Amino acid sequence: MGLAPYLIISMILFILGIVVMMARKNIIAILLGIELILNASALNFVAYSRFLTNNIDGHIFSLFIIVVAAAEAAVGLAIVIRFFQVRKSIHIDEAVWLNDEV
Amino acid sequence: MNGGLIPYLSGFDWFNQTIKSTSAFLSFDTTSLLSFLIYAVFASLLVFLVLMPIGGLGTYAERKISADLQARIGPNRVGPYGILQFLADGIKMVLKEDIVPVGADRFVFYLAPLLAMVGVFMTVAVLPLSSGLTMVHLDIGVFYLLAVSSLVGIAVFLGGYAPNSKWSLLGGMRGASQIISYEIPVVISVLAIVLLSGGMSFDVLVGSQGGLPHRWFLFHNPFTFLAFFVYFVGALAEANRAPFDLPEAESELVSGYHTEYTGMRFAFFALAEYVEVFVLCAVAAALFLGGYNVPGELLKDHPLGQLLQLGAFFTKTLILYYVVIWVRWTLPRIRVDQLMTICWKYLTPIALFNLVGCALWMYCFDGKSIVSLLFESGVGAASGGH
Amino acid sequence: MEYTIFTILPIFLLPFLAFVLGSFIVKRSEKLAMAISTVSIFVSFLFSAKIFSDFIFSQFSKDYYIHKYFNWFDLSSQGLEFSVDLGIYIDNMAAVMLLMVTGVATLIHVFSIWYMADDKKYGKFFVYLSLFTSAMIGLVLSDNLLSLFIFWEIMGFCSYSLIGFYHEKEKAGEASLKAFMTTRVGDVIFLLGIVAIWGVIGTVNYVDIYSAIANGVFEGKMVLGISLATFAGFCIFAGTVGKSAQFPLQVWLPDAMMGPTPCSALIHAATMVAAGVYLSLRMYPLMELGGITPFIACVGGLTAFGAATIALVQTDLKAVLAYSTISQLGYMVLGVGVGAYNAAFMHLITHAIFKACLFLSAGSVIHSLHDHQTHDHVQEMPRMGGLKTKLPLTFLAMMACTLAISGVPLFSGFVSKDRILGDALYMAMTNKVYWVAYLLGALGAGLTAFYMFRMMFLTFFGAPRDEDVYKHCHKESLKWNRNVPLLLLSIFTLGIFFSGSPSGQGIVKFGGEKYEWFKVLMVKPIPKNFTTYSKEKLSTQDNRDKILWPKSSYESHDYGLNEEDEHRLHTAHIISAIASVVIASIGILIAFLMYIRQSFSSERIISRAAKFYKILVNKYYMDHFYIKIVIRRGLLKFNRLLANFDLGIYDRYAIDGWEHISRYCYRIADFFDRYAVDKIGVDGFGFVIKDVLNKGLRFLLAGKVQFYFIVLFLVLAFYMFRISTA
Amino acid sequence: MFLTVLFFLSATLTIASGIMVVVVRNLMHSCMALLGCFIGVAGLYVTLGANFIAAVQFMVYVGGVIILMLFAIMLTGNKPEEKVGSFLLPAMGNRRTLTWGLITALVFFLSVGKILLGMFGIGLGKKTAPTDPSLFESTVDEIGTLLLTDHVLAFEMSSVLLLGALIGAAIIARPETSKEK
Repeated sequence: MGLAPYLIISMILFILGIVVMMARKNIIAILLGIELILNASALNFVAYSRFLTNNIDGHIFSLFIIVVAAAEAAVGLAIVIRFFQVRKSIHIDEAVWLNDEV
Repeated sequence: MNGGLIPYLSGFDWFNQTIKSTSAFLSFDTTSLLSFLIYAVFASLLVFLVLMPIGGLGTYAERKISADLQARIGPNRVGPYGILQFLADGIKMVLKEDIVPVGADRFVFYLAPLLAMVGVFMTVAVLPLSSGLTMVHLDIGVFYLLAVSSLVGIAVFLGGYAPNSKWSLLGGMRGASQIISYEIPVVISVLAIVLLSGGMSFDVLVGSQGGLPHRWFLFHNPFTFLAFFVYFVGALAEANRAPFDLPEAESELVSGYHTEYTGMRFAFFALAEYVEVFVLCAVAAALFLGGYNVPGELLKDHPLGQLLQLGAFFTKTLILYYVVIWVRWTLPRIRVDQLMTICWKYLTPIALFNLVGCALWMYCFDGKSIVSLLFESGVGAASGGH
Repeated sequence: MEYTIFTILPIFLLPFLAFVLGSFIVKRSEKLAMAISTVSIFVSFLFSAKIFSDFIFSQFSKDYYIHKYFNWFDLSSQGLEFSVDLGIYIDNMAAVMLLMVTGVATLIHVFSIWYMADDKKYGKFFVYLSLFTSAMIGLVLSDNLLSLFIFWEIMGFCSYSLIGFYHEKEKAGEASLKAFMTTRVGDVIFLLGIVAIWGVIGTVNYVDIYSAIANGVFEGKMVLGISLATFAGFCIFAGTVGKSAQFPLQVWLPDAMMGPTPCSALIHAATMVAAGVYLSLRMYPLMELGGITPFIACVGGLTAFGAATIALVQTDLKAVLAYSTISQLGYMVLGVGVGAYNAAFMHLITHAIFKACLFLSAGSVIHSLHDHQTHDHVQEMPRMGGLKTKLPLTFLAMMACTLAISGVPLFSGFVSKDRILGDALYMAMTNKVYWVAYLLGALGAGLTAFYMFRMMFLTFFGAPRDEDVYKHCHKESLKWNRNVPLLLLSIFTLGIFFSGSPSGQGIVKFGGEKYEWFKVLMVKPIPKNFTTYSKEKLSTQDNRDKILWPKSSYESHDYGLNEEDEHRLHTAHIISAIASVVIASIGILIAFLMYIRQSFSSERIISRAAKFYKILVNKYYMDHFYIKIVIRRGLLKFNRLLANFDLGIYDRYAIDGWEHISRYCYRIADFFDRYAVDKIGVDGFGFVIKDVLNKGLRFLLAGKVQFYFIVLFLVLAFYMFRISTA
Repeated sequence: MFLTVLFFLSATLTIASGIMVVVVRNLMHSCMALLGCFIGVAGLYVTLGANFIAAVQFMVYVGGVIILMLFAIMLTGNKPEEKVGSFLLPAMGNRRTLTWGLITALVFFLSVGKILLGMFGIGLGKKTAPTDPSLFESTVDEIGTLLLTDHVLAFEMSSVLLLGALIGAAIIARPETSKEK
């Protein structure tokens, strides 16, 4: 397989992630979308590493992406749970405390 | 894997004929597709022929040994010593009605037992049964195994969620948290061994040990000796075995996450559990107890040697398997807070200590085992001490 | 011989680990802390015995050494060299020193088990001892001045905490503070010396300094208008003055006797104070180059003599020993000054052994005597007397040491001290300045004999002067932890262990040259030999054992002497030996006549020379000088001056003036604030925000995440589009 | 070859379950679809010769993130009027939000597609073999070496990040008990 299919798959994943992030009103669902986007970019790095460069630095980069994604998921979900304890909901539009018309 | 398979298959006429005809029909080169299919069929056959009996015999062994420990007789009607009991059980399972509870999430309900099965059976691919009989020689062997077996955690969780029953839900939540917690000490213990042998492939891990106990990693240094016990306790917890069988604690949760499962789906869960215990014992044997190594490397290049190796491997694994069952029928179940205390306050720090200790050992003694160090100093002393 | 880091480092690490462990354990179990500390120092002693035997018995070469290092940190960049290596440097001197430190420390640990048994905090005591011993070992093992300084300071801290061990006594607290502050004066100057060397030469490693001297790096280098070698040598010698209690910083050591007696034995007599002399010996080539050796010799001689005179009139048993320590340290420094390198080092070792023994014996005596009114131990000699029969074994040990310190032939003190005096006489023949040093030293030797025997006679002979104390003193029986250390140490006061010949004079071929090991192996470091030395990374094994090290024997040119000089040296040694024996005998005879035969009483002499006596009792008014003049008149006045400046000038004009200025500024600003900012700016802006922008911006800024997403992605897409078209 | 078949399987799995994530309106099922997507991406990594990354992907995402997500779903609910099934599953959006999402995606698709077309235009897409295939036979050693030599700073930073995330997550998610007393 060449580079092109991977790039196209990764683009599709990225766009699906964007749609999830836009369309859902649930914070957890939005986090799902973010995971999709991160996966797409990590896949891109590995694909470039195989086909364009002659080293595996791309692998390292996607490794770090995975690490950051794990940290992000942990903290993000912790925030979600805390948010739920406070607001009894995880609807994203509840998170507008800067607006005084709560 | 394919590197060996296609040249081997292309020696046969029927294979080439089939390729020609299907290629003509489908209008692209079907060599890889065919060999893939053949390999898939072969692997599935192996799984069904080897692993199903292992799981089944696991249930038989469990019942027989527990009977032995409680001074009963156990199954003794079907076949000699009741050895065909598991077949009868299997037939009963297949024939039973498949009940789905009313409020259940049907999709997830169907998915969970499959995930458990898949997660466990995928691990079998890298098990080093003997030097020849390893399905895939993967360079990340043990890491792959640990990664894939984490599917079981999801299966347990989903199995708890899907039937919409509170017993199941509690069992599933407990199971998932237990499995992800205990994964940490297990992985770190394994890492210590990886550090010593310098590779994650089972070929390297087993190959850097020897047939006799003094060349096993178990006796390599004090840290690996500790690591073995950390691994074993962690593995018991990961497989939800007693005394860590909180997710399916009969006296409080009916039957935990598979309360609502019947028939074949229940059988999947049960089979997955027994095979997982087998796999974890096998990993312990391969990592710490010298794996398939035969003392003196008897008949190394002879086909019979493979049989000897299989024998060595299965002996070690089955002894560990016996210990697991023995533990189950000996120790009482622990509480949830004790479970978490054991993991986070004892096993994880000990495992980290082991890892650092192994690293220091490698640095200080150049990777020599304690036995060889003692031997060397003995020889040194005998020859004049200089 | 194969040396890896694992055969050397345990010597240091074991006591250190004992300290770390002990400081955790001591709250649970004092006994365990004690056991750990004692066992660890004993094991460390075994390790150093191995190194000692390798160096002295098997190798027997004056050039053999081990030097291992690792790079601690490296900040050098663009031509600026700034990296520090830490390492281990062991030569013959360090090997002997290691054995002495660990050996004496082991015996003192054992003795402390008896001495501290009925003390409440004995576990803590052992923890401090461990830290102290490990620091001393670290100091001996160091290969550079910087790490030496670190251990030096750790020992300073230990000595502070051990002197103040009974900190509930006010006097102990004051003494510990005094010791700490006084030595700090020397240490600061020492640090200045290290910095000077580091800054100019770029290294603080002994070997590198030696080779720098050989390569002439020091030539023409100036610091503050004087040559670097002189400056650095003087500064480093100041460190010695502080730590080894030389004039004028000797005032702390007598007060340091407030601590428990075993710690006095270990720290303030045997080892720590010797560290200063050890440093001077290590840096000897530098001091020689700087030309400050006559000065050193004079300081040493003055200290030796002055401390001896003060010791004449002390009545406290430990105080006599304390002043004798200062005096003996003076001899060592004198030895350094006259270039008697190996004699000075030998005196360091012999003194360490007999002084440790003396202090332990003193501890044994003091611990046996009780005052029934105050429940304290008795330290005053006028209340002792006639203890010979009660404490026979202690008496035996103490007598041997007294003979040694007084310079009686056959004992170690004679061998080492008279080598120093002999070399001093030899130097005096060539350079008139040294006559001062020699005469002070020789007179001091006589005084030493006198006051030591005075102490013995007052303590052990005659009739008991305080019947009550005498009656309650238990008769001594042999105990492993009380008498064995004493007797073992007293055996090593015999001169035969340090010198092949009974007299210790000259080069006597007695039983082959090997018995003269001290003279042959401890040779002055000659800088040009060090230009070819190599050091190794810490992790590598010492593989130089394949090189055959030349066996050493005594060579005149090791001393820089030719035939004629050799002959003169020999003559000087014989003259000085005869002189010292005569002087010592006179001292002993006078003591005998005064205190045993009582031919003439001491009271009469005191009343005749009352003024002189008063000066001596008040220690030449040194303490008064420091407290009244330096601190009250000098430092406190200076402090007051600074305070006045602060209050009167800085506060009044700078701060208050600033306040006035700012107050005016504030008024202007207030006006501006009230009218320009508040009315127009704030209220106007508020109006705009509140009523104009609120509605519009609320939508943007309220935290609607998905709206942000949309904007974000659209902007991202726009830029990607731009990039792809560019 | 095997990898070709694997590529088609994983690509199908990835895209199909990616679409499922968007389409399905049950959060639990959406999460399951995400699981499939992760497994598919792991398969794609294998076809790229990145065995180690694939295993890490499996370990971290399947063994960690998905379970965390499931826990979070179970520990939270939503307003009763939006409940799905017997559990309180929260809002999955409406037609208006979906439209906005699709518009953004379309814009994004156009610009990325333009870049991709440009790339393929200069022949980059046609590269089918790695320049040095031996590099990708076993990547474990190289990744280990690179992590501890060239990228050691990033490695240490990521360990600090993980520690911070661990402690932060534990503290954030802990219910406030002291205030209620």
